[in-house]
Amino acid sequence: MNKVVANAQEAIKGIEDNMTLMLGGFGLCGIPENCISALVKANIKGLTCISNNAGVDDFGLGLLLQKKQIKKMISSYVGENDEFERQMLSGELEVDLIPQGSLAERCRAGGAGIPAFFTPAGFGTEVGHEKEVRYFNGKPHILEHALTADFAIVKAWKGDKLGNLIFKGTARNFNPMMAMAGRITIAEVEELVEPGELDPNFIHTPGVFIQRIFQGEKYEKRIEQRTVRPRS
Amino acid sequence: MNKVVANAQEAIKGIEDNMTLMLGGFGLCGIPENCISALVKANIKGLTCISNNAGVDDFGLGLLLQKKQIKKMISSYVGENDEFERQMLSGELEVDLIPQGSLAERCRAGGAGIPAFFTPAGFGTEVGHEKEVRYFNGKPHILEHALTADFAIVKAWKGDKLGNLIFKGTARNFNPMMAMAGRITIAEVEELVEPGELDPNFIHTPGVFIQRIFQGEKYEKRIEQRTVRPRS
Amino acid sequence: MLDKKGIAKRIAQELQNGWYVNLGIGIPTLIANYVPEGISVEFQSENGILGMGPFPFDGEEDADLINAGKQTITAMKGACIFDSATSFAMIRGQHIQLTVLGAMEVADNGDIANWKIPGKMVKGMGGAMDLVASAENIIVAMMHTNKRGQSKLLRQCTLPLTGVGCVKKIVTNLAVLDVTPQGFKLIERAPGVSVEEIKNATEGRLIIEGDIPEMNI
Amino acid sequence: MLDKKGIAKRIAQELQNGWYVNLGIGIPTLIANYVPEGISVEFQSENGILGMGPFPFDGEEDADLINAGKQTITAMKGACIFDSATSFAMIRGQHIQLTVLGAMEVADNGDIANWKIPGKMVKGMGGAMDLVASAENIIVAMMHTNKRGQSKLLRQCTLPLTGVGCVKKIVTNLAVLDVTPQGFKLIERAPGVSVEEIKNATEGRLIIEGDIPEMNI
Repeated sequence: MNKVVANAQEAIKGIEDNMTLMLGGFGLCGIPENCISALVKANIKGLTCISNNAGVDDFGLGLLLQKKQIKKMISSYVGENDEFERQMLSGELEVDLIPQGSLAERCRAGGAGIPAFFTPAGFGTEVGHEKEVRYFNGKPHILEHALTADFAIVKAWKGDKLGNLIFKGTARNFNPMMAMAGRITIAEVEELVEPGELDPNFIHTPGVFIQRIFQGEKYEKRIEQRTVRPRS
Repeated sequence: MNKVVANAQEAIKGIEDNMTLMLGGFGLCGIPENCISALVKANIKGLTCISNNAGVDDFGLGLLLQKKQIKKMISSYVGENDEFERQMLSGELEVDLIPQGSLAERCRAGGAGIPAFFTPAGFGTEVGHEKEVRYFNGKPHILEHALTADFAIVKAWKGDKLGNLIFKGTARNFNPMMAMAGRITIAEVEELVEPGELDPNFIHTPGVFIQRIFQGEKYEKRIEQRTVRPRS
Repeated sequence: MLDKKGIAKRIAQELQNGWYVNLGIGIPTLIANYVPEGISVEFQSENGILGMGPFPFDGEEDADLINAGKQTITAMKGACIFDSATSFAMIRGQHIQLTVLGAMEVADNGDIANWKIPGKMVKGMGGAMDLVASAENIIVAMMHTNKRGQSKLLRQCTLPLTGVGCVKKIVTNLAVLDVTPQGFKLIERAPGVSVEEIKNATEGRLIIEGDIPEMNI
Repeated sequence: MLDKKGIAKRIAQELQNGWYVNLGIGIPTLIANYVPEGISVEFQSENGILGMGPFPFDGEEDADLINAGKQTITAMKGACIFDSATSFAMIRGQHIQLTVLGAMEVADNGDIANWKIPGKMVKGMGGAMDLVASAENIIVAMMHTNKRGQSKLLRQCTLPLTGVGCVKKIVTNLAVLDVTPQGFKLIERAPGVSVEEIKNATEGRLIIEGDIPEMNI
């Protein structure tokens, strides 16, 4: 059971125009940099991308936006990206904005075989528009449906050849849920190790959710808001 | 923010007759031995216990059954317990049997503010009786509701004074979800450590879910089915 | 006729490389001993482990490492541990390629009953209802008849159901059968068992087309 | 009149020992600097950390450790990291005792709008809709009026809503107000601000009962 592929280019084989992708990351933190570059290079078009954010103008998913490879974004927060705003306001880009918690839970649900669930988030807002409303304990909830994707692409810190993953710090974010929800899930990792090198008790994403894995290269890990305090 | 209590007796303060409890563990693996003993000693009656299993005749929840402290069990599998079977068949004990995955997910939902979700498990069976049925992608699902408890009692391997927990091996099982679903959650641990001693990146249950914690003693950790292979 | 080990051996032939497999209690557990050479699979146990290994050596049992049958086990290299919600996320989300479990009754429409005998025995369904409701590929491993000699392959289940229309294949001490819209389709006979014997032991609709080969095991 | 820091300081007085607190982007983030002595709270950031600490020293930034505002942060002793689903399980499941966030508009029935200006600005709601739909205790931190001098405390929100009837308390540069079934109830005046000024800056229903004390900050 060897899931290792050589590189990003090989990993994204089978991703075609008009497919739906999930991409892990929060802002620029924990994003699959290598696969995004490979998607840009392959010039795959008409993509529907499910990702909490849309990158910045010149990094992350912003690179795919620049080349107009994205038809539709499903996200929770898309600030910090002028090209995104331009495409959205001009109508070139379809945008479906989802509360962050509902986005996370809908991905998890997609991976966990839960087709729909009730949540209070978004009731009485645009998000709840035309969605089924039901009261539980006197409180209104809306029915949200699972999300899945043709391919999910996640970024982990370390992974073994069976696909077991561990993440570092808040680079974890959406990666574990999206790993569950891809029909095919690709993991790019900073360090690829042999089975047995990761402690079974501390795996964040079990290998069963991963179909392809490779060790990425040249991680830039750009910081969006560098905030520091003076040394006293 | 110190959640430490002295012992099991202090930890179970406030648990009263006729309350609903969740108790972690799978069979006898990962059960809160100290708190179960304290509940037996305190002779609290009329309990509704949510737990995957009901222990064996003379250990685990079996101890509470012997003393007829349990009014109702909500479980998925209750074999291996003659006293349980006797009380159930005679009608002394109410029993609600739930598919194991639905039990786990209903506890998680209770802790996660998801009041209800659809699952295929149990459709067309007694479990689906009188439950709402809905088709997704042509497949029937039933609506299951969240479970919560007045108190959840879990057992971890190590925990810090803020309630962060790590579990060992398959003693994890239902403990993390039940920890989420208690209005008050008690954690008993084999080793209680200072904040900072557990790696933040590898916490199984975040301390936010825990209200009381103590280091248990004299763990018996009885093995239900000792299976071994000969040394060749 | 096959014994329990034989049933396990025959089912092991169905394993495909790279599959994740959930084995139920009883006969299914034995399958792990007969994985064909060149085939690499991982075993999931629904209490929370992937990459379940063989029983531990005497003296090396760990109370904190058991399978869903509460037996002490070991973990293979590359194993991982998870909680019950994640475990059933794998199962419900169809990330497990094969489920093998025992049954008290199977109907010729794929219904299965294996958790309750009203008024007599109620062990509970454990994870079986989740498994049969979601697995794409379910094999039932059981004796063809019960202790009183009555067929367990029925026109309709008489016991409370575990799942509806879900069983795809059955391997018994007598035969391998596929569940089809027309009923049980006989695929193979156990060594030394005649079609007639299988017919007599099967209450549900049985389809016999052409020569039925003997198992190669 | 308070500046942004003053608003943060005043809200910090609301913190209670043992609380878990989620702070939104902007003014709320500043609250962490003014936790009163003797009060111990833990800060949650919805991208996946509990026990968020101060910004790192120059040169010690870690790209893999940020808050929901994408700022580099540190982790306190006893911190823990989790995925987004678990993070919102905490929020939706009401395990977080206080949420403080900014707003473009608040209505006197507790409605809040802070994520979209149709045709002009659409940043998205991020975690705000989940937070306001579930938090038992929501404080809005904002300026009393917008850049054009118009009240942000309205009879009805004009912008697309983030949540309905959820805001419990508002702290602005001018005042502290509770949201009651009868409208905004004036609780405290900012230093040097008169009731009249607050009246003039508040479009929604305003309840003034008895003497309104000045904040003690």
